[in-house]
Formats: sequence, C-alpha cells, structure tokens
Amino acid sequence: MQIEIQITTLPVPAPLPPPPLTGAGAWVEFRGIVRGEENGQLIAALEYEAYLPMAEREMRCILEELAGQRPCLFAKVIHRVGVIPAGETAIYAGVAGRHRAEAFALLTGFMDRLKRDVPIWKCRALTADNLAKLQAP
Amino acid sequence: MQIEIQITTLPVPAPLPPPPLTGAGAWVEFRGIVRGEENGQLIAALEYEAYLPMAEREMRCILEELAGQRPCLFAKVIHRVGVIPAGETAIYAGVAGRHRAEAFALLTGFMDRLKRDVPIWKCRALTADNLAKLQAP
Amino acid sequence: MRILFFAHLKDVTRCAELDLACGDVDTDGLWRKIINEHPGLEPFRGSVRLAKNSEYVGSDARFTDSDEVALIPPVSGG
Amino acid sequence: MRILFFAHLKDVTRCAELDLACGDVDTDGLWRKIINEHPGLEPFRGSVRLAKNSEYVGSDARFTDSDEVALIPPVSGG
Repeated sequence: MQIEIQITTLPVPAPLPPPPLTGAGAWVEFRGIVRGEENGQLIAALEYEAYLPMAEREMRCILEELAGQRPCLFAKVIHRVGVIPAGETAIYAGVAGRHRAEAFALLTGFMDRLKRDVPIWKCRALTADNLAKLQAP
Repeated sequence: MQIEIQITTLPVPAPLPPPPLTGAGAWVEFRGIVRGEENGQLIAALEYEAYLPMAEREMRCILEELAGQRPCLFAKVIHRVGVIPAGETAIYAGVAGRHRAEAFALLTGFMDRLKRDVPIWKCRALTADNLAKLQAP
Repeated sequence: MRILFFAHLKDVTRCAELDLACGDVDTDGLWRKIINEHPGLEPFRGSVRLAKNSEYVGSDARFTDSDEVALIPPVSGG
Repeated sequence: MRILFFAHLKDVTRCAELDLACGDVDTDGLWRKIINEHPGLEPFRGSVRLAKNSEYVGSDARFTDSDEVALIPPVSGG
C-alpha cells in the first residue's frame, strides 16, 4: 500500500483529487473539522501540537498494520497543527481500495487508533479575542 | 438533515468542497469508481440505468430513515448513469455530521441499502472496442 | 396500466414498457397478465420485486389501470 | 538524556524539554529522576506513556543517556 503522510501548519487543501489508481473501486475520505464549540463553550480556534517524528512514524505503523488485515491500495493523511480556526480541517485522511468494505474499515480503524496512539494534542481552545490577538500584526 | 440527490449522465465533479455547516465536525465522502474489470474480464466501461423518479425517492427515504437513528447535518449523493468509463466515479456520497461516528454510520448504512434497494442497475460491461464504437461520431 | 421493465428484463421483453388493461387486480392476477404477454419473464418472478407508482409494494398490494407498475430485478447500483 | 514534555505537562514543567544525566535506568528509575526534577508530574504518572526514540515502550524498558524520551499524555488529535 502506498502511504503519504504530512503534518503541517498550513491549511489542508479543500478538495483533493482521487488518486488515479488501477484497480481502485472505492475512494473514501474523511475530514475532521474544528467545531465552533468545545465542552459547551463557543470557541474560535483550537491549537494543536504534535511530537512530530513520532506522530508521523506512528501513523505510518498504524496504516501498515491495518493494511495487513484489510489490504488497500493507497492512503493519504494530512494532520494540521498550530492554530486551526473553527470550520477548518484539522485532519484529512483518504483511503483507496479495491472495494468499499476494506477502504471504510481501514479509514475508521485508522481514526480510532489515531485518537488513542498518535502523539498529537489539542493543547488549547482560543476564544475570538484570543485568536484576534494572535492574528494581529 | 439537508439532503441533495442527483442522478445524472454527466461526469461527477472530481473534488467537491466540504459544506460550510455550523456544528459539523466530520465530513466523510465516498466515491465508487468503475474498475477496469468485471467478473475477471478486462472492461473499458460499465453502462448503468436507473428507474429515475423511484431511485431518487428511494435514496431520499433511506437517508431520512438512517438519519432518524444517526442524526447528521447534511448528505449529498450523485449517481451517474449511462456509459461510465473505467476509472471514473459512478457514485459520490458525502455526509456531514457533528462527529465522525454518525457520519461514517450513515454513509456506510446508505451504501448497503443503496445496493439492496435503489433501482439502479449495471446493465452491461463494455470492452474497449464497444466503447470506441459508441464514442465514434 | 403502464408496466416498466429494466436491465436484463428488457432483453427478455424486448421493450422498456407495456400498456396493459388489467382492471383491478392483486399481485397474482397482475403477474398472470404479465407472464401471459411475456412468458419469458416467468423464471424471473421469484427474484423480481414490484413497485407501484415508484414505491415497493408487498404481496398484498392491489393494482388498477391508472397505476404505473415497475418490475424491479435485483439492483446493482453504486 | 533528552526528555520531552507535551500538552498540559509543559504547563507543569514550564519547559518543553529537559536534559538529565540518568546513566542506565529502568522505567521506575527514570520516573524517580523526572519527578525529582518536576514533582508536579507525579499525579500524571498513571496516565502518561513513555516513548523512547519515537516509539512507545513498556514497563520493562531500559534507558540510557543517549536516548530521547518523551512523556506522552493521553492524545487528542484528529
């Protein structure tokens, strides 16, 4: 399985084209979007931090391990870190497989493991005021 | 839940932007792509037909029924019909929800039901020769 | 009554639709009329579901001449 | 040994990393050294996993001064 992983402070591109892969019958994509509230409070952004080399390595290990049980053709993951405004994508994950069952299984399995094992943290929520101060020149 | 359904002979646009929905924390998309083989034979395209008004109505009913158990915010489905070349998208389905669990559940549940109940058929496979003849002026 | 055929059923009937005067019939009566017109459909009866005016109906359905009836063979979309 | 702190652990230690001479230690020995430097970390010991050179390790791990050790509190990515 071909794997691409990025951890970046840049916005995740809104639409990503499906990979032109021979044999792929299913292309499943997930975006985790920062919601405008956290624990019932209105927020304007979340700040994420990652233990970079380990987070990348761990994501790759998880994908390879899951692909051993559910062979797929391609997986691409982009996790954004730093300050992410509400409404923007924090994580993008796309999986191509021959059939939809294994693509969905790999993608949902990956997200479960990511939230358990990959060293990335929501380290704080920012109110609109906090965010404005951060973005001021 | 907001629902958009299209059944069309036109290509499905490659990348669709996520809906700018308040409260959405998850955006899951599925593309079913025509594979270059059917029952072990190399093919160049599949031809799909639909019982149009019923297919649309049935998709809407399924989405509403599933959303009753798994409330989501938005669902969009595009099913292409007519001759669809290998490598191109036959069905696109996107679901936005507050959290990923319900968005994945709605989307996979919808695909299961679609393949059981929605009156759309792969009516024939075309070889490269067949397809070339069809596309000749 | 307008009767619609899809997918491989069209290869059997060699047409996509049929106009048939049935009066008021139940499912059995309707199938008898249809098979009378197109005997080749008989082997498919067990796997075909009936839709009346774009909705699936059960074996207790009744049909009149103003209905649009569709024979729905196993679907294969997506 | 380079020791890394993340998320709320940094609020406790007020630093992102620490250089500590430990010699050759097991998990218990390592924790004793760390808590000695930053007693405020004690309550987090039960929920923190240790990583050595970017890999999770179990309670039977051993560490030397050339290792990079990370304290991984419960993650919350995605």
